[in-house]
Amino acid sequence: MTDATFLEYVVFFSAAVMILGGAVGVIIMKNPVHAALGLVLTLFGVAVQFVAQQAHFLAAVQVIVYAGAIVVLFLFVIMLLGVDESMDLSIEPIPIQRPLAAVMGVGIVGLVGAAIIRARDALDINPGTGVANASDTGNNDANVQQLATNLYGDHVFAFQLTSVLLIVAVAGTVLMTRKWPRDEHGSSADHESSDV
Amino acid sequence: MIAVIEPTWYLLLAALLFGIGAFGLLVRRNPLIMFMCIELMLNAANLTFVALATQLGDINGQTAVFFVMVVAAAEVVVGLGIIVSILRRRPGATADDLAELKG
Amino acid sequence: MLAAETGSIAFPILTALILTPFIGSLVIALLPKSRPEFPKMVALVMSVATAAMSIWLMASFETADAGFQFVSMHTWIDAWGISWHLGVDGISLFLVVLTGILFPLAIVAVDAHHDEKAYLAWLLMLQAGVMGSFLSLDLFMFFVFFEIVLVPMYFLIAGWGYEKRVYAATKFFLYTMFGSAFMLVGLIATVVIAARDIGYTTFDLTIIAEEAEFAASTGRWLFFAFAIAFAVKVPIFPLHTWLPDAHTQAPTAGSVVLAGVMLKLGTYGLLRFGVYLFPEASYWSRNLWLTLAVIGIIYGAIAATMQKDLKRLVAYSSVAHLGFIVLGTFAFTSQSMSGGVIQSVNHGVSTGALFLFVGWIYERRKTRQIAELNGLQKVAPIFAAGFMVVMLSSVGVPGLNGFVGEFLILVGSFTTARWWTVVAATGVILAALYLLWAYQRVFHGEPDDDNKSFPELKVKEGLVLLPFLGLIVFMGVYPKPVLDRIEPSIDALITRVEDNTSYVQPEPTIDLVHSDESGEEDE
Amino acid sequence: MADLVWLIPAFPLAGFLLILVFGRRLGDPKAGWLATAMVFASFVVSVSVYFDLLGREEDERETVVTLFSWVPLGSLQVDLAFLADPLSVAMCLFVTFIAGLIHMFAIGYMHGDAKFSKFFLYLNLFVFSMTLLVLGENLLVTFLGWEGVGTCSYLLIAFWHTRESAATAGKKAFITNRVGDWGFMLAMFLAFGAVGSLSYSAINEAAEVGALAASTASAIAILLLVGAVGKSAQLPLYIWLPDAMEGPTPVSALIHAATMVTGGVFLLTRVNPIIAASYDWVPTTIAWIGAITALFAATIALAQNDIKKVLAYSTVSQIGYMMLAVGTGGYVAAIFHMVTHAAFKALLFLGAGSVIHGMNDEQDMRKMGALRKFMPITAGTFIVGWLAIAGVPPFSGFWSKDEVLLFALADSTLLYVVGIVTAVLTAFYMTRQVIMVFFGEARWTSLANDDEAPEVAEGEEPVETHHAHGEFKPHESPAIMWIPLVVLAGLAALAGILNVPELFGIPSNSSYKLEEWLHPVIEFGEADISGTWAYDNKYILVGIAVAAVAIGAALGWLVYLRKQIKPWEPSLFANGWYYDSAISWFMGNPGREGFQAVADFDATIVDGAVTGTAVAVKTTAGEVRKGQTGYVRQYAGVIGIGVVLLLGWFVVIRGIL
Repeated sequence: MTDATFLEYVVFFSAAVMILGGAVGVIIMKNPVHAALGLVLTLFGVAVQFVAQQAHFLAAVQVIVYAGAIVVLFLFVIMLLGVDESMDLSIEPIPIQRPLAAVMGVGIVGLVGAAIIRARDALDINPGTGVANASDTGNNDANVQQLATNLYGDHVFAFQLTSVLLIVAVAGTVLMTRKWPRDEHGSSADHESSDV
Repeated sequence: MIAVIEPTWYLLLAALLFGIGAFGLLVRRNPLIMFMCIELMLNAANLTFVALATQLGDINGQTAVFFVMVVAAAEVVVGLGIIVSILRRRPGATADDLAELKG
Repeated sequence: MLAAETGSIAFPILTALILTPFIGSLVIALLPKSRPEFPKMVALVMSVATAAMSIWLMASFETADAGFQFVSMHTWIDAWGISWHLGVDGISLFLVVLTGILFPLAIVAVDAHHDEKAYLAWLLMLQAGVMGSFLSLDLFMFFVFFEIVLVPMYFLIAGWGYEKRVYAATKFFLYTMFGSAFMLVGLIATVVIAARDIGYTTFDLTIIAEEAEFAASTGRWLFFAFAIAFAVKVPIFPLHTWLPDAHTQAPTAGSVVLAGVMLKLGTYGLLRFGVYLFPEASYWSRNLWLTLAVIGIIYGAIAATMQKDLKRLVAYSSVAHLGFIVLGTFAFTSQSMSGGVIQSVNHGVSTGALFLFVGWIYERRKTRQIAELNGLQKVAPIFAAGFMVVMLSSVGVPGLNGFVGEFLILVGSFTTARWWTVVAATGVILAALYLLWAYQRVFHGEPDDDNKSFPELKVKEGLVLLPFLGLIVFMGVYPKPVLDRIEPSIDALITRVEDNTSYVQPEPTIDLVHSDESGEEDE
Repeated sequence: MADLVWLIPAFPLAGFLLILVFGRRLGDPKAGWLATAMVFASFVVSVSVYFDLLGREEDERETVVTLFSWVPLGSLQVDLAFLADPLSVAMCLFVTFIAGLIHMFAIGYMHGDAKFSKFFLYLNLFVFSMTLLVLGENLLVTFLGWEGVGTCSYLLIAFWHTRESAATAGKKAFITNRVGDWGFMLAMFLAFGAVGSLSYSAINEAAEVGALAASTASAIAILLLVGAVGKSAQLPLYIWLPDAMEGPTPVSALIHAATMVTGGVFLLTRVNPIIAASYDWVPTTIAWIGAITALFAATIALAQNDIKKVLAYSTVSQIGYMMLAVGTGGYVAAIFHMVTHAAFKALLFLGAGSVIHGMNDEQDMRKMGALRKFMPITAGTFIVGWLAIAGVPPFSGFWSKDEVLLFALADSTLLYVVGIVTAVLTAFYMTRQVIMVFFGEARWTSLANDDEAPEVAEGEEPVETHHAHGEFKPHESPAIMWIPLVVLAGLAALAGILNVPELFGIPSNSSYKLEEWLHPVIEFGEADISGTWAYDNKYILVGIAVAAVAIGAALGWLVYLRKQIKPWEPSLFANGWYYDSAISWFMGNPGREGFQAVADFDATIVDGAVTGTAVAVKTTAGEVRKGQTGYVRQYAGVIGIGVVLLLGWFVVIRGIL
């Protein structure tokens, strides 16, 4: 294993700053639109980290699906519902919620971090050669090809299922968000629920 | 053979990202932002997948990330759909207002 | 104990006995709602077919054979040693026949007041479950059937019962489940522990009984795990309080079946899975059971006396009658145990008929309160006469069926459990007290305005009643065919107890009997 | 012919079944004639069986007819079998004959009743049960009949069930009998445990050869005595019998006189070897129960005003004599008195029935009087019955009562004194009854408007008393009713010849016929009194007995006809020593409260434990429920804390990874 170059450290840390900065932005921005932009920042950072690890395909998907589609979806919903006004973050209706959250956040990071650091030696093994990458093979499509082989070979059934999942999700959402005639269904639903 | 930053760094980064996401999930009341926090946590997981896939030389790690993304996409679609339905009926609702299951 | 294969019989009669009502239930459930006349037809056809098969079963039963007959054995889950293992012996035979006969009568006797389709489907499901419980020779299968029974009964009580039906149904279900939980634990423990002796895992009752050796302490724990479930089902004092509620609130057919056969699951279970599987433990704990049984007899009778609700009164009388059966079971003599089995059948017939009458009274008067009924004998003499015969059977008047069982139980118990029997015999007095008093209040006297127009017994009701009355008289006058079939199996069971304990069944101390009077006696 | 003994119960059973099916179609009076014919057919069979046995050697007068195996199970083998021997045939003869006459009487008495055929249905079932009782070859068949007659008496006493008092009386009879049956059943269990059989031959043989321990025999005898006390209405279980007067009169006659109440005496006679094998105190107990009951019931009879109640207590008293005889070893005397009593008491009851019938259902003797002019046949026959029961020679009661007293004296002077006092009382109260009903002035007119005559009799006044008021004339009963009376009067007068002693120059070849006949059955248990002072001085005893009757009758005459002595009818006697009301009070108050306490205990404690558990679960759940705030974020927080704790467990404590 060759030592990482300076450039790689630069890439890593700048991406890390993007990621964490975006994440912090998500949780502290009062305006949901700003939070969504923070999310974009994080997602791009993650994509950078993927590229740095030669996972080109995932990086592309990350940008297209996540940063592109999903965040746009978020923004659409925000705009659609008009919930883009700021919220007062200084009030917390559940009294112990914030200390609880702090304990949890610190606890998870601390404990997982401690575990990672303690396990550092165990992880510090020779990188496997199982993952093909462009620089080693000279084949720019190596990652995509390998992923494709794996996806359509070992996991083809799961892959098929994901398509079903997506269709069901889309169809379900369409049904769910459709505006039903309010009178009968609303009242009958209420009636039933009170019955039960 | 390329030069690689130690996976430990990635893992620590992912842990931090996850922690921030989890913290955000607990403190924010806007359901949309809670959703975003979940995305953050998913990304943290993805990051560890990719890092360890590279480290262990197993392409299955990346495949898993692919599936996570698909599921995340589906989840966002459904989740946002639910949020839309709820907010349409009760504009301005926060997660704390949705306490019908109170015992 | 596995009987010689009755190879000549190819038709799997026992399986058919379970499947016929089960299929009937499914068919009814799937029938379209637009044809309301079909469900009753299907239910009748299926239950009458079951009844016919059960009678055929009795007719072709080998009288002198103590072992299981008509055995049907198919491996189901090989890895756990679970099999579809059915068999019938003298202990279960008449309970099976009773189950077969009682259901069509209950179906004919009373109509559901709403949603007949679901009602009949549940009833047939119940029959399948009860049949399965009586026929299973596999612990797992038995447990499954034993629990299946609860579901239709729950829905029957909750769906077609009276004022407090939901309370009663829930109480019934939870109480019985409470007992069953112990049995499930005991059952699994039995199988696991038995597997050490046998060498492989099996739920087969006969194999476990024959090949497994339980240490005394282990066996006792396991026995009690089973016994609690059965004690709830019987019910034995003080685990009986679900019964009055369930009986009172259940629809008439439900009460008939509940009293007629479901309570017998408890007494049958005590014999088959208590005494047969754990002879040492059951003999060791006999004093406890005898005491509880005697308390049940007296206590149930006294509580029955003071009931204001006619149906509740009959329900408490069941507690007393079932006490006799438990007394007989744990007295471990040929007479008492056989008496217990025959009393199970007799109680099913007479109490079943009593519940029919109470149901008919309710249909006519919309009340079960004794205080609101009077003088019915004047306006409905045939109705009253039918009730009288059934009541006398329940009181235990000789010549009717109730006496044979009670007498055998008491005469058998007297040799091994003298003082218990002396006290239990007073239950006979109390039985007369509460039933006659109730009869007087309901049927005697001058009818008031509400009761003046009480309708006489209908033809349909009379036809339903005839088999009951026939059985009541026949079993009282000529119980020999029944006793002959029960006795070998009971004797085998007693031999098993004797083999596993220090117990020896006492014989009469003097033998002065002339040969012509007791040809079958051999000492 | 003895093999056809099963026909004796078969005829009434056939009658029962026929009336059951065709009763309504036959109607009034054909159903009655059918029933009567069946009972007389039984009597004919009994007679032929009797002659069959008579023609045999004394040792061979026993035939067992087994119909089928009834309850066969292991060592317990009980057959439905009949035993035709001198005792059972003797019983059958008088039971079927007197029952036949009572049936006949009932045709007239029940004429016009809406449930005419049902009455004969019950009557035939009763006779069937009674014949089973006496013919049973083993205890269980006897018990079948025993309970059968109990059930029938319940049905018959409560025949007019719309009357509250009748329904209660029926129930009371059944339950009191059941108390006795409890003893009977335990006796059977004990006998089976000891002998391994329930058949009389086995049990009696065991007792005779001494194989039965005295303690076991005593226990069996005492338990059978409990049964007999219940059935034969002795202290302390006699209470059902006076109330049983609520039934129609033929029922009273059937139950009291001829049949059911004698069942206990019959049973003890049947098992006389067991009594003989018991400790000495067992027969003594039996004798004293009989003697005390006889005296006790006689005192009560002194002060009754209901015509049937007097006879009811008189019956209790007379059965007491029979028990006294059984206890003193005079089994023949007991059976002898049973037979004569059956005749004269049936006569008296039917006579009373005839009076009641003629008086339009009036039963109060204070509203009668001078009836001999209006119903001469009834009066004549009733007077014969009076003479018989009082013990006036040569009427039948004289012979049998003397026989009983003879055995009593042979056993104990005290018993004899009690017996004689009872005899005086018997003569007195019977005289009182005859005078009140048939002599003196006619009070039914004078009392016509006096509705509220003080009710001292313990039972309730019959509902239909209003018929007795106003304008009416008592009338003689129809022939169908008085013919049985005349026949019974003949019997009551002459039945003494069955067992006359060798006194007054009666030739020895015609004396003690009954004893001769019964000898094979009772030879083991019968006391041998020859050589006692009593045996040697029979003339003196006869004198004392006749004097007793004379004193009693004279007193009655003085008090009630001549009115020279003020009547002495203390309320203690009129109310039956308050024994019945004490028991009723006990059952109604502490007994009922105790039962209610048990029922409440069940509802509150036993069921309360169950519902209590449910309530406890519900309460706990209600508390735990509050933890479910409904806030998603809080749930997530709790999950997060859980994750941290798990991580802490793995990383810090377990130290893995």
